[in-house]
Amino acid sequence: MIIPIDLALLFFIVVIAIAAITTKDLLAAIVLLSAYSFLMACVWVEMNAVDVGFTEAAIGAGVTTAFMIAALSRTARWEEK
Amino acid sequence: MSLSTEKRIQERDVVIQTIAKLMIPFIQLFGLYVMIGTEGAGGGFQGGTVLAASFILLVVAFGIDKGRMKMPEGWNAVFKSLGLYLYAGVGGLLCIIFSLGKAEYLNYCAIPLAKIIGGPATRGFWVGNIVEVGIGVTVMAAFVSIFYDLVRKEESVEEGGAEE
Amino acid sequence: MIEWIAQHIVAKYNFWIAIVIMLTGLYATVAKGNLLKKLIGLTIFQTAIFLFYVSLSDVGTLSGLGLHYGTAPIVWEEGIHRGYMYVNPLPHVLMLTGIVVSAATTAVGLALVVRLYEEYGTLEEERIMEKEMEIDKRGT
Amino acid sequence: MLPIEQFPVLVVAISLLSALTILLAGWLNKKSCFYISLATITFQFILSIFILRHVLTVGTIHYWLGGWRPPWGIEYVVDALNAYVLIIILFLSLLAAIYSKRSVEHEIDEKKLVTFYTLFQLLVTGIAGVVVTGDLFNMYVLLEVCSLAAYALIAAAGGRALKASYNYLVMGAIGVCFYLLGIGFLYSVTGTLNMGDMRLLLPALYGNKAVQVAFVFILIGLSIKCAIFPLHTWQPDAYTYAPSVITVIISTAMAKASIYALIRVIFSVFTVDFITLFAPIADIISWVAAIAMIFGSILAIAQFNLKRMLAYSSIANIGYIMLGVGLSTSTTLGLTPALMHILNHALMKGCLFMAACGFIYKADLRDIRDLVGLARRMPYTCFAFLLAALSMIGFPPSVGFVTKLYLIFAALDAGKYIFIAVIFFSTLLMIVYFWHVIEIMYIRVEEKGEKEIKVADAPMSMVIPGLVLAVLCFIVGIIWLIGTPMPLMDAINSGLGLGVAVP
Repeated sequence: MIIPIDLALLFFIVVIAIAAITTKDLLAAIVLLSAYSFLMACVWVEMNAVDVGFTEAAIGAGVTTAFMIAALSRTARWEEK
Repeated sequence: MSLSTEKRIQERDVVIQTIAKLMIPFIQLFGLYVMIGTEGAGGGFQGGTVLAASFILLVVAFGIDKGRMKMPEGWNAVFKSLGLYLYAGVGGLLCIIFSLGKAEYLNYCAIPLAKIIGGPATRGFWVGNIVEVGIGVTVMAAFVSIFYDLVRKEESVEEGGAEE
Repeated sequence: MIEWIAQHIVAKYNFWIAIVIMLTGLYATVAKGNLLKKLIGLTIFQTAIFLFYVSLSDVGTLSGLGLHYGTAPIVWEEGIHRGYMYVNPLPHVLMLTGIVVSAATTAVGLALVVRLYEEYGTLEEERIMEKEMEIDKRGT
Repeated sequence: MLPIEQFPVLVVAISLLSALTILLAGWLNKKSCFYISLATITFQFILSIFILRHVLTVGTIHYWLGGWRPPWGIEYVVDALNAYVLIIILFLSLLAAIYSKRSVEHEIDEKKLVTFYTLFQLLVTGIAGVVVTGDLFNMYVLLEVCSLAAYALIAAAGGRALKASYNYLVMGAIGVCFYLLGIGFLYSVTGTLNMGDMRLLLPALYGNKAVQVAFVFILIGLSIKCAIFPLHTWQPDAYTYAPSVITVIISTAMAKASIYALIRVIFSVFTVDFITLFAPIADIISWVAAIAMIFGSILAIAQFNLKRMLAYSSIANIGYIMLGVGLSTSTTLGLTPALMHILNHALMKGCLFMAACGFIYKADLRDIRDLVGLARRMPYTCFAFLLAALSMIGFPPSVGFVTKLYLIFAALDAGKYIFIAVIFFSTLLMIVYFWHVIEIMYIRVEEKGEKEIKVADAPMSMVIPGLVLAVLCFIVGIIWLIGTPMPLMDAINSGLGLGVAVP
């Protein structure tokens, strides 16, 4: 674990998590969620959890995002209020 | 936006289609490597997901109809079942049967496959890989079928919980 | 006081950040009105728990020169001879299962969201409640 | 290793294989799904009888998956408590499977039939797995397997069920996440996930803040799953709008499996010492249970929808079980009343829900006020409902009476007389709402005149399971009173270190 990289990544993760839940555009929220998952995968690789990292990159950032966008394509893009 | 409007996508995304064509074989090879390339246990989940991701990339790039041509939805059920048979049936129940009820479920040592094929005598090496393939196929089929269900325009069927 | 902060907050910053993310996700799950947003919050919440577990496994020792952390849990002979410390692989394996379970939960949730949209034409919880009330009134 | 010691894993593995066999066989022939599911559950039930016999005569079964010894591998442990709960949930699943034949044909789209039975079998797999496992993380995975199946199955009814299922999903996922977080804390201090191992390692760490926080997290997480009073909000909608057979199975087998998990964690991972000395939670549980008993009954009175009324009644009855859990530390009866009510409530509520869904099947009657004079049209279903309702009220010698009797004994023994008043008051409220239904069904006469009374009961496959449960309500009550199962109860109590009065 390299502490400066770890801190920087975690800082971005917190910012992105907050951005993902505050934005009104659901497509943007999903893309931010994907970025969140990808950065999380980076954190885990950097913490030496290599297998978890690349599973998260495949499932969290890849497949889940694809699912969400597929669902979004059949529903509404904008959040009300 | 919509994935089923294949025509629009085909007109627009030459770059994505070309890159997808280039990438998919390598992604699948990588998935297979993760699944059975290593000697240790584990990797079925991740390999299966990577394989599923390659199919999803195919659908995203070329549209749902092309995806259905490559992997019809009926196959998903078969793949799911066969994968799980490999995992629980061969890997598990055969252990119990081979050892006449002495060995435990999932105790791969009980299957004398390594002797028959003549691989290294490491613990459950060959059987482990077969089981990994089973898990991988199941996970791949489950994810692909969930994706098809989400994309499909007609009424959808709830899937999920097929992972173990 | 400074020592207490150093020991409980700075040295364990991973856990603190995990808890901040966890609460962010939980807030979205409970307070947001949009059904898809709730699922996004749920995913963030679950991933934060996985971060907590992976942080648990990341062992290290405090020596004179600073923190020394373990390497990836791949055991090779030379490494054993040189006395490398490797991180605890068990939480990693648990989290692999956790990630798959979380993806499956999200998938079922998304299927429900799509069906709800087909049924009610909206993703806002309040709108759905209003429409259900209307159906109830017409029914009785 | 004896062949019988393979049974705990077979209960889960064969069910899992069967689920996917259904998927494959349903591709060829849709009718076969039901028969495969029924055969599997029957087989599982037979296995569970053998397991109970083995546990009572020989002793606890320890099963190491893959031959890995406990602190490293996953262990399946079946002791008296597991065997008892396992047999209850598999019996109820068996009856629900028989019940499903006609009701599913009626309610579910034929295209979805194969998926429905696959998920049904996965639900049974998950429930059975939660009960036999001896590993905390494995329990998390299996809880999720059965929950995911349950979400999808509830949604299969369409319409209002979708929103109910979505709410259940969000609440359930949060609950399971809390549970996972709790295990994380426990793992961080002990370094093990095996229940038996943790029980040995924890006593030295009881004073540790992380352990106490973990206990609270796990308690809250599992309370959401069990729908204990303040955390029950998902439950009435889910029970009301789910397809009939799913209401029956989740209100009996799945609810009981969740409560089993709670009891297992409280008394087997943590011990009586912990909850009396370090986290004095017993009184809080008793009081929350008392509020649930009254609150659930009052809300049940206010309902017009029969299934919703029964759902609120379930909240009250979970209160009875939790009252038994809360009193268990301070009485010589130990956990006996709570364990009794796990069986008793499963029998009664299974029967009531089967009858209520029978009314919906035959005449689409959901509202209590529409049931006027139904006893003449559907005599057998109404008779089953009557017996179960009488049993719920506490008519001697039914199972409801036995539970109340033993709870009163326990409260007397513990010296907490206020709970006796609560039990009486809640019984009074139960009489109000069940008598209301019985009066409408049996006594009130239709205004149109009595000329066109035709006996048109639900199909046999739906009536017989209900009648079996209704008759069992009384037979089991007599068996409890004779005291035949008391050795089993004593074995469970002594295994958990209960039944000795703790000052």
